[in-house]
Amino acid sequence: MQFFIEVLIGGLLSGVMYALVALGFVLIYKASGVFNFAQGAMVFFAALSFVGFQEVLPARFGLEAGSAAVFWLSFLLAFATMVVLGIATERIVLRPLVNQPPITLFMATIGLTYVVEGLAQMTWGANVRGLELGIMDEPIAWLMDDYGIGVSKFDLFAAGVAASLVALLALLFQYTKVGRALRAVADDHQAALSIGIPLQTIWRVVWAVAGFVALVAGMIWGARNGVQFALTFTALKALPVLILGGFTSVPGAIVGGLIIGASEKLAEVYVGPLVGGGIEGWFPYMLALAFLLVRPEGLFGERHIDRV
Amino acid sequence: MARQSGEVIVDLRNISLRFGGVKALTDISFDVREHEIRSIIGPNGAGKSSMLNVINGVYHPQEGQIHFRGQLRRRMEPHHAAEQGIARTFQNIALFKGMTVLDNIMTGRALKMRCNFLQHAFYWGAAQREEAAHRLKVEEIIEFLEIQSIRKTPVGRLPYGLQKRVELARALAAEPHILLLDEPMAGMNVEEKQDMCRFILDVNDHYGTTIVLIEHDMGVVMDISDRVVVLDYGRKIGDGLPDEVKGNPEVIAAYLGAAH
Amino acid sequence: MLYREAGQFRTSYAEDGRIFPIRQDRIGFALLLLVFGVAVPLLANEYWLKAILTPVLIFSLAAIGLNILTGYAGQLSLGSAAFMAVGAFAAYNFILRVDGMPFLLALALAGLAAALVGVLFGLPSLRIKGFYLAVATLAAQFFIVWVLVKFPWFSNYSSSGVVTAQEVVILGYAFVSPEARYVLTFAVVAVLALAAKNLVRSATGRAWMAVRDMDVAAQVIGFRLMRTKLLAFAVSSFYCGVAGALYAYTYIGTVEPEGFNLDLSFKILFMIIIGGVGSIMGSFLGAAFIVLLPILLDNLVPALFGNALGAGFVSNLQLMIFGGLIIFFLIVEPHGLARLWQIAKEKLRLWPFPH
Amino acid sequence: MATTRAAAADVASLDTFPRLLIEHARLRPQRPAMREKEYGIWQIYTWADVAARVRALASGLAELGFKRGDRLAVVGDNRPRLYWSVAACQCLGGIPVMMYQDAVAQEMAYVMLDAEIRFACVEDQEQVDKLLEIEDSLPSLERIVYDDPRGLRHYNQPFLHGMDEVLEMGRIHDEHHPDFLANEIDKGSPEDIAVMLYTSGTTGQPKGVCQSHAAFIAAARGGCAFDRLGETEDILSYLPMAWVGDHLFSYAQALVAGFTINCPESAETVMNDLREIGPTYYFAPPRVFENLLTQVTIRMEDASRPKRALFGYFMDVARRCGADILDGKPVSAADRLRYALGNMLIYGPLKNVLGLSRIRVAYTAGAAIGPDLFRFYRSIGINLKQLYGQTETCAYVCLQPDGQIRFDSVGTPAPQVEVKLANNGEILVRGPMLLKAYYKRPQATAEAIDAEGYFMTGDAGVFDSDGHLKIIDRAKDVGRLNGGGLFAPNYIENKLKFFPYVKEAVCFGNGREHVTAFINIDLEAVGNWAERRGLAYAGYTDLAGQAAVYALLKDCVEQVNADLAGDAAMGDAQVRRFLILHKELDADDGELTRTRKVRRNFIAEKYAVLVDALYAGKASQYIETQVSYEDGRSNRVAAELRIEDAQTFPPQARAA
Repeated sequence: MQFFIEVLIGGLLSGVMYALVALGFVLIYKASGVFNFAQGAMVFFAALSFVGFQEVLPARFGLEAGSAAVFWLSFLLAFATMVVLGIATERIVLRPLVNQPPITLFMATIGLTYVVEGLAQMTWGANVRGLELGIMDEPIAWLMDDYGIGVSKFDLFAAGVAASLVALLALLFQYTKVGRALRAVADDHQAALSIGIPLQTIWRVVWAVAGFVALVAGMIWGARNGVQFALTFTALKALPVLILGGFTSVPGAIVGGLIIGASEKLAEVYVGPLVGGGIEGWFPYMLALAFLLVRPEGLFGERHIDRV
Repeated sequence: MARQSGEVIVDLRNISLRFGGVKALTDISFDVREHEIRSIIGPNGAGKSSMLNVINGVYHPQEGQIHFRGQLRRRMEPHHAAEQGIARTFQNIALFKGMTVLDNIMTGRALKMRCNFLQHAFYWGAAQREEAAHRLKVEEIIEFLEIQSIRKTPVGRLPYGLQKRVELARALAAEPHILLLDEPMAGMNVEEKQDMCRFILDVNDHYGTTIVLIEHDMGVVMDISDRVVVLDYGRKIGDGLPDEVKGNPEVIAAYLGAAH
Repeated sequence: MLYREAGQFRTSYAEDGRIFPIRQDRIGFALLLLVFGVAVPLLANEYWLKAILTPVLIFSLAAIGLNILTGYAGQLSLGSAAFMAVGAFAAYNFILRVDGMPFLLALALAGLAAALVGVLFGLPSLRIKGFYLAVATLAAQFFIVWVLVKFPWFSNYSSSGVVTAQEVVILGYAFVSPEARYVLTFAVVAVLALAAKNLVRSATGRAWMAVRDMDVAAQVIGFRLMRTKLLAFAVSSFYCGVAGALYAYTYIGTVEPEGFNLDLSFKILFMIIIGGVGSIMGSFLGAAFIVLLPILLDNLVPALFGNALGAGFVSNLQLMIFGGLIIFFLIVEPHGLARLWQIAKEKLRLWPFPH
Repeated sequence: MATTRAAAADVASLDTFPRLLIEHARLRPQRPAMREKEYGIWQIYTWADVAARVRALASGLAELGFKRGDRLAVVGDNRPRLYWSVAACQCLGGIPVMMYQDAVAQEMAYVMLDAEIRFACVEDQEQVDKLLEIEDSLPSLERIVYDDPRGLRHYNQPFLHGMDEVLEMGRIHDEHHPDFLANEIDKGSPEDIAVMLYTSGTTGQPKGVCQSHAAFIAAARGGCAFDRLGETEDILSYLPMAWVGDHLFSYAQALVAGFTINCPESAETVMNDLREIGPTYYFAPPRVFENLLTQVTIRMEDASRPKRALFGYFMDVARRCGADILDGKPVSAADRLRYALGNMLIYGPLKNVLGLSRIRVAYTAGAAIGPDLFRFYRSIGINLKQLYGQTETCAYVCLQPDGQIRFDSVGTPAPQVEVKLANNGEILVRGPMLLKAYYKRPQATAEAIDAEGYFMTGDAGVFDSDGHLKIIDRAKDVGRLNGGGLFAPNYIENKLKFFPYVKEAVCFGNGREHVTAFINIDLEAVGNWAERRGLAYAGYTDLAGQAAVYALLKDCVEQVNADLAGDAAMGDAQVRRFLILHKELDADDGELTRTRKVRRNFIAEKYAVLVDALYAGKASQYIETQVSYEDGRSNRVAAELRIEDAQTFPPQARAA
């Protein structure tokens, strides 16, 4: 039982990180109807930029390596890079494709994935780098001691960051002008346009925010697994979460992430050995698929009626 | 040239349809007789299109019965309706945009084609003969609707009025017993409307097709319909010959009195 | 300019429904077949046959498969490579485990096996559409590769999961030389491409396109969505499966499941986007483009910039160019090279008039 | 070889159209006699098919009571089944009466009454409706047979028959009386009247021209031999069946030579169908060639600059040597090379796009063709020639022989035709192709044919030194100015009409001091010209009244004047004053004939105020006119028309 809880908690915590990536998808999807396959590449690019600046700043400008100044400056620079990338994407890819079928936009983001990946590695090199956030990936002592349940500090920290980010975004959506405009756009593009909401501005904002989310996700994932090309696969992890939670729902992304995270770990531990292990790669997809067959609109999605 | 109306072929009894909590149709009953032109009129949102969708199985009413040629019809899918000889056109043109006029109309023959995909892959013998035989049928319709000059044009390039005509052609290609037309003249100029009217009458006359028609242009409706049913807010408020409906005070209040 | 169509009138529907209704096109196509079927194997060197022409043909076949599903039936799939894997390993096992299994039969059975798996993974398409479905096909991609890796039976318990394709023998003739393998590939691809063209110009193809363009209207006309979509999945997977088997047998010889990864699926997707979604000819153009581009870059970049930039630079540049081209084509010409070719042809037919 | 010659000899001895048809069915049963674009493809009827169907149709008509000598009205577009009905009628010794399908009911009533029609074969509901409208006034009309049953299901008049029904009746009749039709055909004589064609005539009511089998066969044989037409020719039949040209080219010559006639799908698809068929033998009035050239010009204007330059360069080459190469005249090797290159890059593709690549012989007639227009087609290698003929002569008087092409003549007298000029310049012709008589008009017949058997064409002409006939005008229109100078209005009008901006022109001057003209601008050409100059205009009337347009047209008129000044006979007849009409001349308003010739006297009467204003020296004149549209609606158009003076040039001294 302890073991089960340990696995469950571990799964839920990693689920939070899936949710974090999924959040980036949801943001962009809600605002522009684009399923941004490049989100994974953006995570990679953001993390790589962050560690890249961390290396460059001391080497070129003589700042003290590892200092808080370097950390925050790198963070800001990486964020700025993501904003530029987001705006460029909006201008170069999305605007010319406006009013195209969603599937076309989706394929365009696959193209974007390649561009971003190539750009990232061309700029920063393809070496695997470590990323240090100063939090150890070790069990929390009292939990371990008192209850015998191993929960990683780092995971908890990551969950905390993700939770605050979600809360921040929720506030942003609810109480700012941009947030209200964003929700209006998500409801009905035409109507939003007709009451004078500048779609393109909204899109830029959203892409910038998605860049920020990618940066945070990239830092956390990078700190855990190293900053490397494999980070792009985080996007693939997040896709089943989206199917489960629905593309348009922030709570859906979170709940979906938790479900996927927990069930994936549980399946790996309890089912994996029966079939030779390594099932994380596809289990979330199968779960999501099975779920879709029952509820095609996802957990929190709205049922769609064809008007003819 | 009075048309001969025959037996009742579609009998709708106490139909109610809801989407979630929204009532689209409430307790509607009317019938359609063989060979007649039956119009459904009513203001926007009266449930006219929903009515057609119920008849050809796109929507499934929660209450009520549909009798088709005297037989009670269970829940059925659109393709079952097609198999029973019900074809339709749509309010917003639903042509296959990536295909030519000819191919669009050929799809209307789908139910009558028997060859399987393996035969198609070889495109030999039976498959080729079948294709040619159905092409001939389609060409007859093309001539009937006078669209010879555009047969190889992708439908997306056609003006609106012609697209409507192609959609009618596609529906006709199925040789339907019942043709449901959802605002076939919407958005047309006077000349195009006249043409379309003539085609509808010709279809009714030449093929003996029963026609259920939704149309906003009252002049057209009164001219070509045998009987008219009037809906308002999902309820039936009138039913009868065009002249009777015209004189019905409730109808006048709900619809004809409005600026039309 | 080269067309002389006046006087080429059709007196039967068979003539009117030909793949190439214009005589000049028929002549041109016959020449093309002659060049690639006869002249090339006689004249081309080994490098070209082995490293360029054979893979182009094989990828064309896979692209045709994906095009049937995505371009004609409108169901986006990101798992083509997995179906190739099914084909490759099915062929391997049929030949391995059935004595005297003729190669061509094994090829067909490999296709059928892939078709079966394709239908299975096509089932969700009945409930879900668009990129929900695309994501579902990712499940196929990951699951199939995982199965092939995890169950060593498929690779005949080879230690690394790598299998080596058996020698190809048809009617006692062993296809060993690059020329022979190329000719075999060419023949198989030509026949299957013709069959695909026949399918898409017949009632089957119209059903697919109807479902693609407007599924509600298709249903009202009487098409059964389930049958139509699943048939598309089956036929598409069949083509991918045969392509996978050819990939193993006439191209690289040794394959492992992980070779059929998501990257390869994307590559095939790129082929149809660049070549032309909904075009058989586009599948060939796209495959040729995607195979040739890296080779061109490999040769061009060092020539232009010297070797200083290194291999990593070239491969990253290649990524960016691929991605950029995809975006470019989606924006500028969503119907790809095939449409460009068609426009050029229309211009030629109307020459000297501009339109 | 021997058999073909024998066969040819056989055909030559066949002297009626039904016998010709049967011979073709025997000789070349599987060759296509007719094609019709129907249901999206070209349906083929072989000679055997046609013979069988004509046989059935004839038997069916006989069953319905059609008798030797009866007249059968044939009304409709060029459809194979209407051509069959002509042949079927001839088999029975009846007389087909060809009628214009776009005539209104009243016009039809006149012909139907005049020809005492008993039977009518019509195309479709439209024609049936017209006949039913006038049925009460046609006591002789007994049966109507229609081809296309569409919309006619509920017409229950007992005298209406579908052609399918008649064909079926015929087949049954044929089974019971297998020798009937052969006997009927045997009874036929070459001197029987084969067809009646109504001349629209510039004045008076139309007259029925009775042509015998012998006449039309002679004309057709002459033409086929002249141009060596064989069974492999393809012709597109798109001009009205009631017009003598179509009857000669599509019916008589096809039956003589055994070639294929091709019927287009519908009026809108003619150009496309032309392109598909790619005829080898083609006839079109100058108007059609003119429209084609206008299209070419307009479409090329949208082309990119290098392409336009290329086009311009090779059109220059063609202008320089194209016609000479076609005529087999000596041309330098360099030019030949350039022309060959041009043929590959421009002329060949151009002809292909227009559907003219396979043309061996093309004719134009009916009106004068502009030299530039004529030269254009010949220069790109289309063997376009002119001919001269009339309904009364089976459209067969003069033909231009290959290699001897003049831009301003209509060629030499055709085989078996004698041509001479009367003192007043009127062209007189004699030969086997002359009409037998005007139907029921012995007086008119006697007036038209003189004692020596010459038919008076009513046209004035001159022979040039090589024996080529040059048409000046209608003989009766040729008048004199008060000063004594020759005034041939048509001649001047044609010169004006050769400018693309001028659609129609009407000149006045007989018995006057000088010549004046009405001009109709070509809305498309002038409209384009105006657009290029950024001139705004609202419709024809507005455009016609603009000063810039007047200046443009004045320039045209003055060029014609300069041209006329150089002509010995016509130097005095230069246009002094002109105006641009506020409306387009229209057949529906009676201003043009159905073949679109101007009815000068009618116009002079209708617009008398304008003529008076021209001669009174006024600077402008107010006019208000009724315009009627195709659908029967009408409208009034009013305008204040400017009148412009044009410069004239001193005529060259008349040659002694």
